[in-house]
Amino acid sequence: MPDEAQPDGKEEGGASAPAGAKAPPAQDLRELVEREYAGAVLEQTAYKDLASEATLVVRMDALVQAGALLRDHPSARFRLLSDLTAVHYPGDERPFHVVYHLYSFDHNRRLRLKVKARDGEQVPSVVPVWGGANWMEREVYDLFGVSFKGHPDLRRILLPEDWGSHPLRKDYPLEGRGERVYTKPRRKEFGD
Amino acid sequence: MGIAVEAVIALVKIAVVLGVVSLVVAYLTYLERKIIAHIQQRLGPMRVGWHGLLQPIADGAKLFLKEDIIPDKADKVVFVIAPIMVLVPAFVVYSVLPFSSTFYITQVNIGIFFILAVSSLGVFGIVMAGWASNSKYSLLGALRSAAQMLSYEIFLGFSIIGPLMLAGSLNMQKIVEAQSDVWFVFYQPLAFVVFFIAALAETNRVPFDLPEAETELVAGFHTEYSGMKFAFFFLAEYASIMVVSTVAVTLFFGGWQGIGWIPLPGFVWYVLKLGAMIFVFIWIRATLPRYRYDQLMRLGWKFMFPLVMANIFLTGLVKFLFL
Amino acid sequence: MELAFFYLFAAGIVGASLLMVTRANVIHAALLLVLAFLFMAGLFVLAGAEFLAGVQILIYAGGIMVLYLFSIMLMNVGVAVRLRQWHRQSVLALAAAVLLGAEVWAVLGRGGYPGAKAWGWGLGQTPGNVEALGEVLYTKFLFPFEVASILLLAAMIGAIVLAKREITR
Amino acid sequence: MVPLTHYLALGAILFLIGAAGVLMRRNAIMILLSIELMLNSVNITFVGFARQWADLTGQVFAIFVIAVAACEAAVGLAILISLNRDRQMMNVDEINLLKW
Amino acid sequence: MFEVESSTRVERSSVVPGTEELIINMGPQHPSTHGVLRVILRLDGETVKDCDCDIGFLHRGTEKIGENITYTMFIPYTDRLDYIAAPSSNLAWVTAVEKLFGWEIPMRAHYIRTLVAEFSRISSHLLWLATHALDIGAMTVFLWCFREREMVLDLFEHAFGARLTVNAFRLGGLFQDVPQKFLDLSQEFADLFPGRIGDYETLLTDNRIWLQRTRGVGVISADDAIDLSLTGPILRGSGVRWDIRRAQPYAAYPYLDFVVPVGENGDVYDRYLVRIEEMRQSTRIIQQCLAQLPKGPVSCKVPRTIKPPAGEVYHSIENPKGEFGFYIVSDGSETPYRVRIRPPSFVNLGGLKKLALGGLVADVVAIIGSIDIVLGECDR
Repeated sequence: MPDEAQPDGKEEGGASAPAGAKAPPAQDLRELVEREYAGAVLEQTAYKDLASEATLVVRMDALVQAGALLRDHPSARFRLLSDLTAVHYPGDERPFHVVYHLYSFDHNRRLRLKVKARDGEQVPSVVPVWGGANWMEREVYDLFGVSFKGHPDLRRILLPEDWGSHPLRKDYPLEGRGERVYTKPRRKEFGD
Repeated sequence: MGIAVEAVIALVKIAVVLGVVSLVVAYLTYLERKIIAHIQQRLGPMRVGWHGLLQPIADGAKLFLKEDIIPDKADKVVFVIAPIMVLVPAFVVYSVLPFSSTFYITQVNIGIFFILAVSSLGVFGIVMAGWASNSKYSLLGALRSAAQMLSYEIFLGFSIIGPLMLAGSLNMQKIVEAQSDVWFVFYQPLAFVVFFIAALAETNRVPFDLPEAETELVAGFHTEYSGMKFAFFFLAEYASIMVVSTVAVTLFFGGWQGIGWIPLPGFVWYVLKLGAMIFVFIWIRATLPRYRYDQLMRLGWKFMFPLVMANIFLTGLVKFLFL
Repeated sequence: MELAFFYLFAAGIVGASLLMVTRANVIHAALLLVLAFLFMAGLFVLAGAEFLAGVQILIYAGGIMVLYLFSIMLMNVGVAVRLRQWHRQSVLALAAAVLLGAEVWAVLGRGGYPGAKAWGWGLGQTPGNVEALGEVLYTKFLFPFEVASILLLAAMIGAIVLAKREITR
Repeated sequence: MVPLTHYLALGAILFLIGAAGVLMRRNAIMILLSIELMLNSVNITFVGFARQWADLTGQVFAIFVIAVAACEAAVGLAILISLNRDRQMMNVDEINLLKW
Repeated sequence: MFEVESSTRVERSSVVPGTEELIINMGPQHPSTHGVLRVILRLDGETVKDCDCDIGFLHRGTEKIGENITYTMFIPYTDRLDYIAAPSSNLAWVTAVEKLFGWEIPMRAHYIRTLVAEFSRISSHLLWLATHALDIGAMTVFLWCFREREMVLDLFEHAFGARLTVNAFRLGGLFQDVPQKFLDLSQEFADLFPGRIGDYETLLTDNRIWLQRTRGVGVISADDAIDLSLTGPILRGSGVRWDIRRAQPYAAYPYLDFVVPVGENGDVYDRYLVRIEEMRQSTRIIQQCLAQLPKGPVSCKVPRTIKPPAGEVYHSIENPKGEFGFYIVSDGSETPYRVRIRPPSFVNLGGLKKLALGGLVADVVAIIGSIDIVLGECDR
């Protein structure tokens, strides 16, 4: 399976690469983050290869700073937030893992950031770092009920405004009436 | 009893012209569908009659029998009057068109002026329809069409001044007679270009079909119309295509005058030229995308207006110096 | 015949304008005014002023009234209909209008106009009054004509300046 | 041949209707429309006189009246639109400030 | 004394709301929102002052379904995500799962997958071009594009027995080898198609009205595009030469030669040019695939019950619309613990507000067309 990164320097980056930002990719991203914010990275898993499956679990209060650092540091440059989602582990102490998939054009590699949140705990919003997180965080809020601190416009996005529950949680009933009560939404225009 | 006979003759003429024009306009829709279909490499209507020849009649019957819906919150009186207001001016204009050297309903000495004036009333129907429907899309369409038709009427009016200066009359027959040697399109190419663009805009055709832009305003001013009322708008559009094509043929292509020695009756020449003109209208619809509202206005006021003014000035100068 | 048509048109004009003045909905009023103008154009044709009839339709009905409708649609009429329609002084105004009417009636009743002169052009006669009108307009009344065009220009500039919005962006 | 008095009477009636409209209505657009009606009543008398005396001056003046009406409509509507935009008012008895 | 008061009348007219502002609900049944998208526009005259998307009309809970069925059973569901380019979605899922398992796929399967994925790209781009041109008013392009799209769908029918939701691939390769007729017809299509692209371009590329409607409309800079996570032709239209087929190749792409086109100005026109050029490149790839197609089996050995190791994987491919990815968390059982679909349309549509503000209504139509959304995958 050819999923090794192809060293094809002239193809990537292109017009978007700012001047003088090319630096060799950091070998250990944990070290990079820890140098700036000590204790920010809680664990590092599945470090199979640089290209795809590197995972850092970040402390929640350091998330935004670490994100900004990873975005701007010349040897990281994770400028694209490919994906933002969550996973629900109902038994855990911190059941909601919010997962960020980052991509670096300069070094052609991916990084997975994770934040673990308690039920009802607010995760800091990364919209200031990656603008594309706006809708993705709204979706996580909609489907998991994880709310984001500092999000500019946190509304439900896929489900009706007053769905009342969050279907991607593992405890969401798959049949029967359960929580799937749908009432006619109040008419709403342009946010609140 | 002279006046009664005259009145009867006039009524018969009106009936004939109205009947023929209605039929022709209905078949214009068929023609358009067929031509566009073949440009787009498909067949178009094929089911009703031989090669779909009875399609317009079937369409008419369908529209006639359709339920006529008036929206609940619409202004009912205005809503009902609007399609009539669109259709009537489009047909009234036929009363002064010269179909051949002998066949016309009436001759008015302000002929072309009359056409301009009456066809300028069509915009009322559109504005009324857009406003009375009480729908935002319709209102936007009505606003657009008010601005568009008001502006382009000006260019239309100015563009015909050049040929009129050459003909020295407003009477349609005299204008045609003045072109017995050379068609005015050769003297007045600029005027013709402006006239044609303005005519496209006046009849709400692509690329100026902003008032009804299906993909932006759904259908613009006639979004809420159905059945016969919708058919009225449709008929009016094609009737005005006929009118502007006739005016173009009359003003620029010598009306019913033939080319050289080919012996054909005037009416045939008229129909041939009209057909060519209408074909160009349809061809353009199949080819071009739609302008944006501001671009339409810019094209009008910054390009066509100076052009047509220069044309009038030049025509006057040449006429003053050499004639 | 001519008189019958005159009465027809006159009735149309008066009826439409009476309705127009009393409408609460401004759009209806404007449309009724258009109707009155169309009748008026007919009246002009009757009086041998074909060119003026054309101008009446083209400029008044097709131009000015569309401008009115356009502006009215830009403003919100829906609410305006529910407002009080009549001015506080309206009873007084009505009285004044009736008085003025009585006076006009009295003056008109005295009559005494010189007889009609021959009319060189008229309904259906081909030379038409367009040429004649153009002749008069561009010779005898050339100066007023030019003044009118200056007036139009001034009005255009004024309207643009008045209705223009401050560009904030 | 329509007698001159008919034209004059029609003109007078329209003028009165228009004047009553101007004085009685609150809505500024209605007032403008009434003014248009008054201008047209004058046109009718002009045309009537032109007919009576076979003189085109009346018709020429009617054309000038239409030009003036166009100016009036443009400027009047511009004022109304800017008023409506800034102050949201359309009624003349509320427009009582000289500046804002 | 002269009061003509009526108690129902309102005295002050100050209740008249501000003029010229209009809130328009574009959709969910609007001809140019391309599905059940509702865009709420606040207009000042014709200028867009605010823009808000209301999506979710087509939400079917696909991710939740994925957590409750096996890996194989989920393949048909991926068809219904980006139903315009169904094989592309299939490819994303099977490659993601194969990455989770660590399977090696036979070369022939790789090539056929690439071939079909490129056909799906062409089909998707044709539908995009058709509707986009129709939105801007060019009617003929619409029907021309559908003529060619019909040919592509016929090809799918030859290979997989279905036209739209083809269920093309299986875990480990293909269900069976494609018939020879499919390959012949593919060759025929690949020879014919560049000329047809030329036909579309004749109508649009140098058309003055088309230029006026698309140039300088919906401009987004490369930095903004990256910030908003826009991917696919929008990102490339802004000048970022990034294509997952080239940057992190999958299937047979490492062995194929093709160019990644980029735009300069990031406007609707550049996105149009990029997609047109991508269709050409897709044709090139198809030619190469057909020429290099190796012989051999089309599937690796697949166990009867598929139980992956516990772990997580993120894998994305270059869908016609952008980065289409799957994030799969496995707990070692037969069903995934969590299936996350990374939808390109959803993320790209998030940039609509940025693109549309300050433009005119007609521009919104052009911009939605140039984003190229499909609501099946946006709403999931």
